[in-house]
Amino acid sequence: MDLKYTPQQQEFREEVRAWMQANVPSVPLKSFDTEEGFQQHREWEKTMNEGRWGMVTWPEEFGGRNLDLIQWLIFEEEYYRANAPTRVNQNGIFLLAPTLMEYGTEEQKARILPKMATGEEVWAQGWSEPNAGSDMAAMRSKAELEGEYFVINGQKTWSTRAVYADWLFGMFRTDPDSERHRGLTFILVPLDAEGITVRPIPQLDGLPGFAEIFFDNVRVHVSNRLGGDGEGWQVAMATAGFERGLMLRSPARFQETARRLVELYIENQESADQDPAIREAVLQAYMQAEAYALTTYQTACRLNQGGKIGPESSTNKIFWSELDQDMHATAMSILGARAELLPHASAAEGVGRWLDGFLFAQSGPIYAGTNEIQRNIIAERMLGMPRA
Amino acid sequence: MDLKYTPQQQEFREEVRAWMQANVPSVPLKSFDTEEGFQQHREWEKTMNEGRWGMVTWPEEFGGRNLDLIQWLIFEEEYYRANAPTRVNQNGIFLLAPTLMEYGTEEQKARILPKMATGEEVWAQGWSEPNAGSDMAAMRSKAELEGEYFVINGQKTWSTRAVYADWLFGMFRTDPDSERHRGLTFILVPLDAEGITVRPIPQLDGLPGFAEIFFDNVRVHVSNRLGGDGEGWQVAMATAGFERGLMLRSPARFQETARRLVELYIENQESADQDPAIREAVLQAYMQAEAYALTTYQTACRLNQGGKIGPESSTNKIFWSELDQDMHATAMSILGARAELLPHASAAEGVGRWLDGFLFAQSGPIYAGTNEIQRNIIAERMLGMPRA
Amino acid sequence: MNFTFSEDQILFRDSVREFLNNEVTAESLRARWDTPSGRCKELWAALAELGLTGMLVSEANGGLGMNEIDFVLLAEECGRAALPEPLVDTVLVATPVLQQAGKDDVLAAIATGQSAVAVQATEGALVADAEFSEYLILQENSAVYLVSSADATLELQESIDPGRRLYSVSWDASQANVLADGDRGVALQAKMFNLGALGAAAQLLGLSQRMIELSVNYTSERNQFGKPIGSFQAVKHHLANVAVKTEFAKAPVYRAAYSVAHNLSDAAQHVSHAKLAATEAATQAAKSGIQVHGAMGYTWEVDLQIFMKRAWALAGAWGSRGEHKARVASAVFGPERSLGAGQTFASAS
Amino acid sequence: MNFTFSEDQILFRDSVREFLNNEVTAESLRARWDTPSGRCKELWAALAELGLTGMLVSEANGGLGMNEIDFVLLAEECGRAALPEPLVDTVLVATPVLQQAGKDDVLAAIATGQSAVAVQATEGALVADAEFSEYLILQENSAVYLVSSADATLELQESIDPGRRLYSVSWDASQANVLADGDRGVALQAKMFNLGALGAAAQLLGLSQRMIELSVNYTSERNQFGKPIGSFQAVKHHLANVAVKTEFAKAPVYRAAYSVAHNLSDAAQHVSHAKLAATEAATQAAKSGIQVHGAMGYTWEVDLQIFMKRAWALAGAWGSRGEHKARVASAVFGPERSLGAGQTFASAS
Repeated sequence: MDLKYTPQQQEFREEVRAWMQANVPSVPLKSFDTEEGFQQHREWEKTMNEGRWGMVTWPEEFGGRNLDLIQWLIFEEEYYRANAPTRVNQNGIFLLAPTLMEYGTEEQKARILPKMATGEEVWAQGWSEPNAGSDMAAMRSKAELEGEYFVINGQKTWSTRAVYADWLFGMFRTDPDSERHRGLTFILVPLDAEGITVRPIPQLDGLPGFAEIFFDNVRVHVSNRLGGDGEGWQVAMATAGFERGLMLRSPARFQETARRLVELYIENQESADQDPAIREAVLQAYMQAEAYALTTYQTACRLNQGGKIGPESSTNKIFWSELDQDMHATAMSILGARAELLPHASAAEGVGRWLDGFLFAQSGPIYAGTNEIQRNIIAERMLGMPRA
Repeated sequence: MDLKYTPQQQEFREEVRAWMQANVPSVPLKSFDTEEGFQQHREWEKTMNEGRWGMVTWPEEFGGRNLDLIQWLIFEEEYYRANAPTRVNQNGIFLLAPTLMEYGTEEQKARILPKMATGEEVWAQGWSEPNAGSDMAAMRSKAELEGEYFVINGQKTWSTRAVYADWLFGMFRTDPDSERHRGLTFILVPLDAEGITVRPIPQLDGLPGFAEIFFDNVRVHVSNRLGGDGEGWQVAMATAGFERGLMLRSPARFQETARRLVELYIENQESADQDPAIREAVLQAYMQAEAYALTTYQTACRLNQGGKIGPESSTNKIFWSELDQDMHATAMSILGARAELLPHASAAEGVGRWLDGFLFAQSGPIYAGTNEIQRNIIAERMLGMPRA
Repeated sequence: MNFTFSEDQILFRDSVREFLNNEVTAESLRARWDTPSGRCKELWAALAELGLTGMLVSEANGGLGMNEIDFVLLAEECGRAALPEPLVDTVLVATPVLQQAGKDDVLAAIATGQSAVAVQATEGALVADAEFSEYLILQENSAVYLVSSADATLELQESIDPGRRLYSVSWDASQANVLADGDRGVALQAKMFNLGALGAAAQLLGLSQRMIELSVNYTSERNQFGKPIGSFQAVKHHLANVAVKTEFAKAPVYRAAYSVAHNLSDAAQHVSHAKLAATEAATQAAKSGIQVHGAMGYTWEVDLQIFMKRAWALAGAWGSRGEHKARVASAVFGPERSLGAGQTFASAS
Repeated sequence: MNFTFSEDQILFRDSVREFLNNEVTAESLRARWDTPSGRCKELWAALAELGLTGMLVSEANGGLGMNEIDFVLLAEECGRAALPEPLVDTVLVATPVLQQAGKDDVLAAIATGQSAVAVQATEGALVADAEFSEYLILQENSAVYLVSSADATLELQESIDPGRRLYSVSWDASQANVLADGDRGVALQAKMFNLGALGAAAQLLGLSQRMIELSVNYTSERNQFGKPIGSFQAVKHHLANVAVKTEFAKAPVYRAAYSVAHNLSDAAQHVSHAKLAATEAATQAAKSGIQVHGAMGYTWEVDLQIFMKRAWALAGAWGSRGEHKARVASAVFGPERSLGAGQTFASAS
């Protein structure tokens, strides 16, 4: 055990920091759930790619830096310290790309990855269907092979970013007689294809953060199949593992929230200390964000040495999502009567973006597999308890 | 709504207070899970009965005072304020007696109630069996009618107080072909009957607070059947309702614990305030004990006006048992390194009986129907959610 | 000792619930979110017609001459309906203040439904519904003022709850009508604060119950893994826990109404307990509600959001959790504390 | 940056786990509860034989010359086994203190298994295993002393955990051997406290895992309503929650071992975080463990009690939650705070 960064790692940190200082927009971008904000974020992806900072863990041949996980963590730390924009293409970069590298053909990689890297193509996710949410294996949208084309009919929902995105990846039932997790195929679909209707779903803040997508005889060339016919579940599970696990939720994000929470508490300490639960919650937030970072470093080191990520990705999901919810609820408590104000209200001085964060945090325990599902996974796969 | 006590209620309170001051033993009794303590507590029941304070809600003909529920609450408040002994015969007085008054014959009432009142006969409960705990309807102990006698075979467990008690009430399967909650009969069994073996079960503190009871061709006269043949479940459910509900868990008990917790906190405030969770927990304890008292008064007033107690008895059970657990855990936190000391250790100054209470509080969420079962009841019967 | 509501009080509550069920539907609330005022004068007139606006106005001034206990169940219904109009502030806070100051004309106007009155919780605080209301009750230093809303400059401050209309208020105290000042002003401010917090608590209690109902309905209908998600134990226990918190917030809220109505010495502590318990129940109902609704709970489409947002807003209105805990703490830890069994109703008797 | 244990460290841990599994069974623990000393000299000798007692003793003094990081996994195993013998205090606390003071003879006696050393957490505190141990490390004012247990008067103080043997100690500092005093004494006291709290944290981590295992086993075997109770979602989620807390207590404990071994400037904060997280995991494991065991969990018969009681005892030993929170708070809220992304390993680099 050696918890010192190497000189190379230190240098790398300096390099990231310098680039971020020079390039992170000084005025925060608009929400990427607005059309204008989406374009701003697409631009930011382009800028990142120009510095070769967009997909640092990707192999160099695809425009990445082939960084190991520790370097990735350092990169993320500097990214969040610099208050850089949220990644609009995270579905692509963090979920589809690793899957593609594992299951994709050379042609697919060459065709898809570079445009993903530049932000030219932003990706949406197509997992859920109206009657297949937590129970993903219940999905019924189908893709029938006609010659060289899949003909897709059905409906997806809760597709994050889909209102403005260019492509969607998802699973479709290619064997019409199949049930549950058999007979599904992983297919990439251009969102401008004929027969696609995207209906925005406004979220709690009123912005269309996700969408329903209707497929009416949408024709997609077979070259957009990822993995084999009927192997969609296996391919998707790899993706779900990435999502729940290490890749998407950088500890840096939560450490920065914890830091801001400490500062908010100290700024408002006199009123905040009237409620002893607040001081307790701030202390816990700090320690938990730290525990999440430590645990992630531990996992990253283990993975660097060839280990595999297992059901502990479910413990991660529960931990960060509840931590995020708790931290924002605590901020709301500290803000008291000011907590309800929208950030642009003139009386909202000192309120910052906590309300936005509070709303967003409510989605954490729900998406990417509800925390109830994660607890089942922990109990059954990690602890070995009997299935229902 | 009128939240003033009437002059009569005030006078009654004075009367109870005076009697308690004159009669509550100045030296605490030994635990009634020891033989000596059990006898001391039996004596106390006798003393209570001499003052006609033992069963204040019973009709006067059985030695009670026919008090209404508000008077009962006042009585309990004074009882706990006086730090009077825990009732060793609570199974009898609070559970069996109301059932008996509803379902018993005149002969049974005359035979059983007076001896229960004097503490001459202390009652144990015989619900659970080794494979029928939360799932009470799975019980298999049987009673076959032979002439005028039931012949009982089988086993009961978790029978509180049974090591030193005189009688047991419980359910037995009188229809050998029956399943689940049909074919059960409520029978009263003298614990000195031939064929009964009582095996003490030591609890967390090492004392035999409950017992397993083995029945080997135990003959019990049919006059000990309470309610009709095969009606045991219905009779027992009435009892379980009393147990979970209002009758057994007086708010006074929790209010006194909350008061002692406040005093413990104030005595140790300097060290306790190092942990903001403690001040928060003490405040919550006070408010929750108060909420429990208020809610109980509200229910009592409603019942006095002819209302019925419904599934809210399950909310009571959860609320008081978790409150009790939380209060004692908070006391342990305040005591820090002293918390683990047994009360008789010479270094245990200022520690009081918190450790005993902490251990006892662990049983609250388990007995009388686990809190998981209570939550199912609330969800299904109070909220109307679908059954599994 | 009688800790129950009368049959008349229950019947009135039931009829108001039915009225609000019919008149304040989720669709009507959403429609109002998009209007400039966000309020409905016709609905206000209908509430007056029912006698609601004048409930606490004396009969001499055209009201029903009832008290805070009579109104608390109705405040709960206003919460359950997420009623946008300022009925609770006008009836429960402004009316007793104006009654004490002898403002018969304004009281009469409240009773007829001609005027609503908005109230400032503490000096400098934002005022809900200042624009809809003809009068404002405002504070400066130790004084309480009655101000015509036409004489004040209002700036809308947007809330996460589109059903709330909050305003910062600029006004000139030297031109305003003093209702009380000095010691009497301070006492009146304290009373207003207690009444306002009680109103918020009662609404939070109603909100909590509404969110439980919506969650029960949704989870009973939504199927996953071949059965309603409401049949899963984890979902049941989420909602059972909220039900427990809600059940044990009721009696504290009703007791606080009694203590305020009777000016008991510990009314402040009782109100704070009520506000804390109801806030805890409602914020938990929101958190568990969104969780059991799954992704649907995160959308604008589902009605749950209407009630969650109101609950989040009221959690901080009329005193933060810290302010209320400090009030309880000073009673519970103070040198004059009188705790334990038998003390619950001591100040009433 | 390498936040993993080496293969050797893992193998050593596994072999110690197997040894303790075989030698420190629940039956042997119960048997020892009933003996006057509660301890087993033969077991101590066997632990010495394995090199455990001398793990942190320098090779020159007959030990293995390892450090706190090497030992932390073994302290975890001591917790998992609820080992009664004072291995953690002797190895993790006493050895570094004696090493610093150059007490070669005592160190050699530790390595051979001839002597155990009991340690006082703070001045006046009760001392665990004072009677079993040949030496005591005690405190008075700013000084740290080495005392032969024969020269002290011991009074047994019974704990809820029959596997603990706590003593109040009367002794004469003027007759005792000073290990350090003045500023060096204060520094040594601080180091001892950190080492002791680290040892308690590691044991709590092991206890938590053991309680989870016992609870999983019990609920997988116990049937109700026609199926194992472990298949009910409420039971699963109880234990899943404990598993989450336990998973996220591990890295803080290991990091604390590193910080102590390297005398990092924020070692105190790291140790306190570790103790708090491990205490939270273990007390939750006890609470949920007893709950899912149902009435069985409340009995003397079931092994769960052995580990619950140790957890409850260690929760308050080597610093209460309040003391540890105060240490974290002074770092997190203090004027020199340096928080946020990228700061986690700043003091190490």
